[in-house]
Amino acid sequence: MHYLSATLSLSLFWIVLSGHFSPLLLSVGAVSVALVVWLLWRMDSTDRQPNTLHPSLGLFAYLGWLLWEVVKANIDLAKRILHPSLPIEPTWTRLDVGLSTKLGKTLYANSITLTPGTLTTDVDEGHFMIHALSREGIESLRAGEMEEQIRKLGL
Amino acid sequence: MSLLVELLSGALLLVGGVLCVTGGIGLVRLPDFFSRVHASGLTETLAAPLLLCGLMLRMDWSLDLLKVLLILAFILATNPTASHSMAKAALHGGRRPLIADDADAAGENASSKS
Amino acid sequence: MLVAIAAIRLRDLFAVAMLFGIFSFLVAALFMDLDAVDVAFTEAAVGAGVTTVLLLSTLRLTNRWERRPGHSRLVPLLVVTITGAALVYGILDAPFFGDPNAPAHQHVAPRYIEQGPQEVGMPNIVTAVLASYRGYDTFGETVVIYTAGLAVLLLLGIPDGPNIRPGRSAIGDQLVLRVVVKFLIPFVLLYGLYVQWHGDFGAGGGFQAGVIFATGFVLYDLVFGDGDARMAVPPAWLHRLAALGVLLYGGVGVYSLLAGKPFLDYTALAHDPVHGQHLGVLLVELGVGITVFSIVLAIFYALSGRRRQV
Amino acid sequence: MLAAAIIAILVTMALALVRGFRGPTEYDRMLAANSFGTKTVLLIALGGHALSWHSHLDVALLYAMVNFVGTIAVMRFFEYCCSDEDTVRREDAR
Repeated sequence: MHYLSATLSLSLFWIVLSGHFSPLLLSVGAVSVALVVWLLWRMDSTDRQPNTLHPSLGLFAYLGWLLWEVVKANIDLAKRILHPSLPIEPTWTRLDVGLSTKLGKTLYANSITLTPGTLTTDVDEGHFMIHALSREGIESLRAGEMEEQIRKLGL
Repeated sequence: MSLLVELLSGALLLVGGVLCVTGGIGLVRLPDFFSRVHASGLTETLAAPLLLCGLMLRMDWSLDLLKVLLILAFILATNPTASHSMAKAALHGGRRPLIADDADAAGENASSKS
Repeated sequence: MLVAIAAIRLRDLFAVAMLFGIFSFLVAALFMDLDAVDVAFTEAAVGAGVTTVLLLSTLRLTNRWERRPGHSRLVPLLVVTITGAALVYGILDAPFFGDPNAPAHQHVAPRYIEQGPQEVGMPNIVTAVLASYRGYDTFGETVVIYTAGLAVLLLLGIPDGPNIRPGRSAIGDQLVLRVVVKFLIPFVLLYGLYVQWHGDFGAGGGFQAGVIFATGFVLYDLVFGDGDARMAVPPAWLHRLAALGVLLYGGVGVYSLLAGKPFLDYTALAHDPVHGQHLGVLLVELGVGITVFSIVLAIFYALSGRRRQV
Repeated sequence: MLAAAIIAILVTMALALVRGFRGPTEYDRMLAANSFGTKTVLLIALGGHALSWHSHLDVALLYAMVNFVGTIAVMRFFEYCCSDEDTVRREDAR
């Protein structure tokens, strides 16, 4: 299953890159995808950490939601930077995280970092360390909407 | 229609450019490493999508449009990871963030800056 | 502008290892300014890519060496700076600096020459620039053989060699990095293959492809540790692959010889000369790609293995 | 507008360079380099379109990859090796 979705996304990647549909290039593409999947399998069997993120509708919905958050946070941060008196109050705190899977934690940590004004500096068992440029940033994370969204994805 | 697209892409490019420069200013202006990471994130998370979307609107319809999307996806996937890793590396290397109303940390930062 | 950058570069060579990254990008930006030729950009990009990664892995070595005097003698810091700089300077001129870079530089220069015919041909017919590939072929041949020679020299010249070190290295705490990198690596690898096969359509070709493909594994090595990378792609493969690439290249030539045509005349490969040319170019590029990939990765393994030993 | 955007990117690159040279820590330089790299990607994408090179997007994508790999490589290099002595020495040299 994991390799199936990998194969599909890689094939898509190939077609987007290539843009040529001659039989030669398509067959070469198939061989290439197979080679990469095989290498991926080799890597998986050495590090035993296969990825299991499948592209799904929910994921795209989440990304859309995240994008909106990012826009809002960006505007806020841009104002702070351009403001003559530089009104930032950096904080560095602990944020409890209930997500348990590696993928969920990764997605959450990256989403936090992606949102300007908040930055994940460390990922531990039950909590993250978050550096934030404003108190509002950390407050909104504490409210836990983002975590809830990720949980909805089933991670 | 084409005028509208033109205007829209112009607006996106302009806003993206402004944000990009803002991020750059932040990169120079902000006091310590950890806050600079935020500034860098600013240029990359919103400016890059805006600029690339503006570009996409100007391009003719082809698979190249999807390539722009790929670039965007790649930037959005790698940048937070890189930022996070850098922050983590900095912590690992003994840096501590500068925290508001923390005079000691501020003093330390100032001395290391000189 | 070039001079300014050269000056900056010199200063930073001594001062900040870090800024090498910026330089490759800066140089690329310069290439964009100077050259309006897309193929040249890929060259620059790949040059920047390889040089950055290899330089960094070299710098791990040099930096180690630079640090040692700093630790053992606790002389005033200024003296340490000077000796450190001198050491770095010395090391940079010594084979260690030259070795990993040699393939890159040796390659970039001839390839620029090759590009001449390529560029002439491309605007006319993008899909089949075969006639203009002729000059390219003879040049490509020399380049690959040269690379092969260099490879042998390199593999023998680095005494530590890429040997397998079982077990994982202890960088297991970067969860986010691991997951994301694992996610990205297949795409990097596939991108490398794409560049490999589309050499005759746009920017790209065997050399770049090999480098990008190797970059994927370098990334894996960096994040998952030497042990895992060597399990996934054992160094022993690389020796064979490097040889295989050259053999493939040579084989094409020998085949054309056997078919009664001059060495590396691709028209011998098929009845239709155009088709033969196409096939020949693809095969030869594949040979180049395989060789470059295995050599770049072998160098990286050699460097990282050495680093862990020090 | 495309020109304006390109100029904005160039300005940002210059600012990132300023940060890269000013330091003060190697992490700042790392960050500057990463930021600079992203700007290069954008520059190639936009500039390539403006000057209508073909396959500039491939180059941009390649740069995005190289940038990431480079950042990781640099980070690995600094994470377990040298942090403070290096800074001190560099500050001293200046």
